[in-house]
Amino acid sequence: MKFLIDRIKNGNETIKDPFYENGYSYGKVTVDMNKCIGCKNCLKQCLVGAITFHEKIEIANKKCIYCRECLNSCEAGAIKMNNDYKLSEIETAGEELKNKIFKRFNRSLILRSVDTGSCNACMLELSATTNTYYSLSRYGINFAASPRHADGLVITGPVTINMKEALIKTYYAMPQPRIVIALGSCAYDGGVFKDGYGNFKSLKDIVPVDLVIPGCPPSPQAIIFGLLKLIDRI
Amino acid sequence: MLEILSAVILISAIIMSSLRRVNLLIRGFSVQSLAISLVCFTLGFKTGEVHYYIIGALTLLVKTLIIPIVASKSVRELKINREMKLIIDGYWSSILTALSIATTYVFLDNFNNDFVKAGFVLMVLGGIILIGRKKAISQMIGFLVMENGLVLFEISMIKMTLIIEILIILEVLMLSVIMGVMVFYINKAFDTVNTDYLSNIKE
Amino acid sequence: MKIEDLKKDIEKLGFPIKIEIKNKNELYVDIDKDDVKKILETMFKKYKLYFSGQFCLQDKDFIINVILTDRKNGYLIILRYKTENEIVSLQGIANQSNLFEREISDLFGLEIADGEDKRNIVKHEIWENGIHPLRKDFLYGQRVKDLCETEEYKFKEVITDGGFQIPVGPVHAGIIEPGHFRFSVIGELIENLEIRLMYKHRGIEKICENVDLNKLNLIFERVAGESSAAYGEAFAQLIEKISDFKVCESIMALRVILLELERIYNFLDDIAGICVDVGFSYPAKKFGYMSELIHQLCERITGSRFLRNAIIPYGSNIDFTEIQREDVVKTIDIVEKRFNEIVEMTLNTVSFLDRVEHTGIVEKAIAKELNMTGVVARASGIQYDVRKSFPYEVYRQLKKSINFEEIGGVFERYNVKIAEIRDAFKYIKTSLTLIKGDVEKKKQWIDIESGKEGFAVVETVKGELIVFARTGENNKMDRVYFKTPSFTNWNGLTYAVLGEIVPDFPLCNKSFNMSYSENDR
Amino acid sequence: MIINIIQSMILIIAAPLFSGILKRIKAILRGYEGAPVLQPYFDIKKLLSKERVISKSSSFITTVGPIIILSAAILSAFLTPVFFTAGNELIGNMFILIFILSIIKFFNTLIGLDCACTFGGMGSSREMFIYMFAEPVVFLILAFVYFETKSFNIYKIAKLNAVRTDISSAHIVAAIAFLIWLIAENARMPVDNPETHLELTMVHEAMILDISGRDLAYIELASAIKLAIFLTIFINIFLPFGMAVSLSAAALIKAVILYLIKMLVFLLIIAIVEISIAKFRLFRVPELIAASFSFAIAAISMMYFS
Repeated sequence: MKFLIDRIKNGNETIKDPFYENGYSYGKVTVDMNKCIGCKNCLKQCLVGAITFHEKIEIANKKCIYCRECLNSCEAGAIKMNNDYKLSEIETAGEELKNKIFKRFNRSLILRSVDTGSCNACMLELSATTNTYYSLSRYGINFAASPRHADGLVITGPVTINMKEALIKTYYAMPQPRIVIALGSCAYDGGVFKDGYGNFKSLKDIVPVDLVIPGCPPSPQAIIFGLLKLIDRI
Repeated sequence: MLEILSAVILISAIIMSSLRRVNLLIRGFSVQSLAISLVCFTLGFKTGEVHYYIIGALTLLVKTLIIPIVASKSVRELKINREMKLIIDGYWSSILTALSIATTYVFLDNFNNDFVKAGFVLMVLGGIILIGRKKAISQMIGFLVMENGLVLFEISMIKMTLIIEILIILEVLMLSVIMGVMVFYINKAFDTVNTDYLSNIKE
Repeated sequence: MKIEDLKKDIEKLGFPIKIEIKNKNELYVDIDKDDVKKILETMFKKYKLYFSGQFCLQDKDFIINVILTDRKNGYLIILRYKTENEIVSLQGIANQSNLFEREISDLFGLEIADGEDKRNIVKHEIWENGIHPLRKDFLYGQRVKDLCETEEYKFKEVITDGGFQIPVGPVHAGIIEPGHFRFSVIGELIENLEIRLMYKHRGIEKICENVDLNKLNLIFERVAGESSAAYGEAFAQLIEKISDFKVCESIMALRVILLELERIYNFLDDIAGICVDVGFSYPAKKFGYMSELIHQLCERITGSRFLRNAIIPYGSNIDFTEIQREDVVKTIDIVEKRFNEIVEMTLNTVSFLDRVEHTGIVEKAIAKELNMTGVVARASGIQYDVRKSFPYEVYRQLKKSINFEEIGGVFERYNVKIAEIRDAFKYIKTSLTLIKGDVEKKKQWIDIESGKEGFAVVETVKGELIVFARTGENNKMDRVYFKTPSFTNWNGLTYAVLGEIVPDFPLCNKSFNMSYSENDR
Repeated sequence: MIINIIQSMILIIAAPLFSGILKRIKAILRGYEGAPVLQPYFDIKKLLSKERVISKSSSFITTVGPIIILSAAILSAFLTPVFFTAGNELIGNMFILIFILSIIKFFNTLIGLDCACTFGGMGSSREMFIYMFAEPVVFLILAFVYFETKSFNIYKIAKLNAVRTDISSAHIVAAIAFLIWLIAENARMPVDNPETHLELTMVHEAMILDISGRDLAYIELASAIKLAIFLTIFINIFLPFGMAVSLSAAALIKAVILYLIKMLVFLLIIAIVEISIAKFRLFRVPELIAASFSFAIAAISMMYFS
């Protein structure tokens, strides 16, 4: 009975709005071209090659690992990072989108997580979304024990050669319509492990990707935002 | 009310007969004694006899509070959490319990009083607990369950004098105190024996 | 014994060609290939050394290094021998050496001379044959090609009457990393368990060889996400050791705070996992919530929920002022109070104790034989903690005793993890008093000449991490080797589940909670 | 007759709601905002619109099994009084009811074996292991009910017990025995953890790991109905006070309200039990059922020899 007393004493732990302004979170990296002096230090400093220079500095959010090294290296202070973690984008093209109709999963989405070679930070963040603070289940999103029960696959990490077969099998074990969610920059294009000999270049070569949630690792807030965007609840 | 209480007494006894954990056993015993003391109070309220109240109060004090507290303290001191191996394991003792309950009720078919039968059942189940365990402390609990059966037996069956009842209660209290002291003594004795010394002897 | 005396002592044995002391506590002993077994046996007998790992370097020839640790004095002794195409198998002398040998054999293409177990470990069936990616002639950026047709991996066959095999994985239910488990069971009883890992092999050691030292800490942190700070610390320690640099005490204390914060959230997750696996959901949810609070604290002080890019060589990459200090104290107090309440609740719940007590026992002798380290070893009675044996940062002042338990079951691991969390609270509070004034963010350029080598030893949440590095040209590493704690600890699980029933496997697994990522690398 | 059909329809329609409420209560007790109470309906609706994936090794059992399971569940719902009983003996023999309910179990285990995946087989064997021990308890409880009311018809039992004013101690002991059996039969804690994601520890969930789409929806719906029916039977046999025995509007409204309250109380009890204890070891489950067995024996002897 002690837990009932504990429950009454401590109350509800779930946060009402998971998309609160988190002032400490990492977020979108932007460049102020007026301030830029064109030293290209940031290009050298970037580990994953997310920064490109074609007349103008451009930063690819999906590739970025949000390490803040470019901010340090920029002498002119042109590179800024804000706290906007809402970076997820739906990848599927228009026609396919219509066929899949994510709205069907509006109130009920069962996911299956497959780790194909991440550093397991993404896994921890994914399981953190189900804790009492974020309580992902209140949106009808749950994780299933079997691919047969699942509507979507959450893939974390670059696809290693050893995991390729298992990934493909899991993908085809899901009933149609199926969704693929790439979690983290590693799942999108390899991230820091891009040049490793043991993994494939891109997840897109193996299975079609519907949603990319950038970050390294994406915070639970970002994950929830991405998932809710996918099922059209925002 | 009495029906519910006798159900609680029986249920606790049946559950206790298959428990492995000593502190759960103690808790079960405490619940059982509480139910018995409530039975005494109810009977006292119905009949208006004072000695029901006295037995009730004594049971409440000694069996619901003092003995469980002493017993759980010695359990904590001794770090006995559970019986690793029961002489009669949980599964079989449940079956044995069921059979003995059935037999008891068949034999006592003539008595038209629920508590006589319940009391007898408690005695039998106490016996099962007593013979089924190895740890001294759970054997003690088994013995106390038998005592509880006796109390139930007497309040509904024989009009014993108050003195005898008090003596019974005192006896039980003595028993538990002795057990407690003995248990602590063993514990202290073990503290002083060095295991390295033992292994030296072996070599 | 001083390291100089040890050096003289070993010289007297007569085998070695050359002995060198580097970085104060590392003894490099060059020997001949034929003497390896002999000298290893004498050294085990004479100096109470522990076999910790084995790795390969490539110059012109291949150089095999055997890492031995002296846990009492905190020395590392490295036996080195040159070879062209084969490894002298230490199977039978040094326990668990088959893992290291098989790894070297797969990645460098050397043959195991006379060992029993020669199966592939890293190279799965899908790999093209004849590819040895860690060799220098396998260029960076090249990838291992996958085959379409594959042959089967040979699992050990345990055939008895009425027995059958249950294959599980590599993709598991729930949010878990990939690995393959093969149970040989009779009814529900587990007769044998074989674990197959390396599904996540990405080739991090090769990547590390090709990244500039100034960015390398980012890769190190991503070897294992849950021990990011410990890996960052390993990198910082390595660079500072090689370039003989000592940071001030405030930064050292700050690093300890970050390392211990990481320990707290990991162990909270672990014990939450143990509760989930026995279906005891109330405490599980509460431990999960506390872990979330610590994650948020980490985010507030370092900007990353996993303390990434905070510990860097020569300094600190974060500001630590009065605001952060108060924040840490406040959050730690809240969590500590709540934590004690919930732990008390679990220890008083009989059905929970019934499940965890006397389950998944790894006996001390087996733990010793398997070279287990970290929490799982301490639960089995091995009194070894890197923070005590090889004290780094301010642990020399903090770590006075080692938490350990005797029996080595799930309950003991649960208890050791709780004790570690309580210690972590204590260390954080003490470390806070050691920080004098504010720590300012300061990043210094790393530039190290080639040919230097050194080891870093860190206690991660899983156990003893040994990192070897040798610098090369262009401010890059020539070779980085990780001896991760999970690599040797994984096999403890095999012994823990023997004689248990299949439904208890997840519980044993969770109480170990080894990292697949750092094992596979 | 019409009222019987209506009440059974209501039971079938409300069954997923009850499991939704149970989940929600558990979430609230653990201090977070869980899935909405209507979540099972959303899940079923979505599953109905999904494709089926059937593995190559499956036979016709996997195709027809889910439909049989669902129809057995619905059929048994029509044999149970919910909040009204007139005591007619046309339908509602307890044995028929129990056997129709065990058809659900039978086909579930067959489906588990049929997919030729190890987990399904393991789940089936564990389910039968528990079921084997639980079976004697049911018959003992039925025997007790017969001794108490001299009837095997649930409508009659409910009617007789609804007007009864006193309860004997045997009645309470038998109720406890039934409750333990109910928990074992519906794969709730501490016998099986319905929330687990670990295929190696599952009992009930392991059997349906290979089912997808429509079939899964049928099975989920069937198990929700099964839980609701079991609770309803429990309420009707052991706690039927306030049940409507005549067709007056006032009695019916009172009966419905009381039924809902009783249901919620039992859902709360189940939720508290599930949260406050850990799951038993698989081989300790027989001990729990043995305790239930001795409760049943005790109840019968108390009833018969008093």
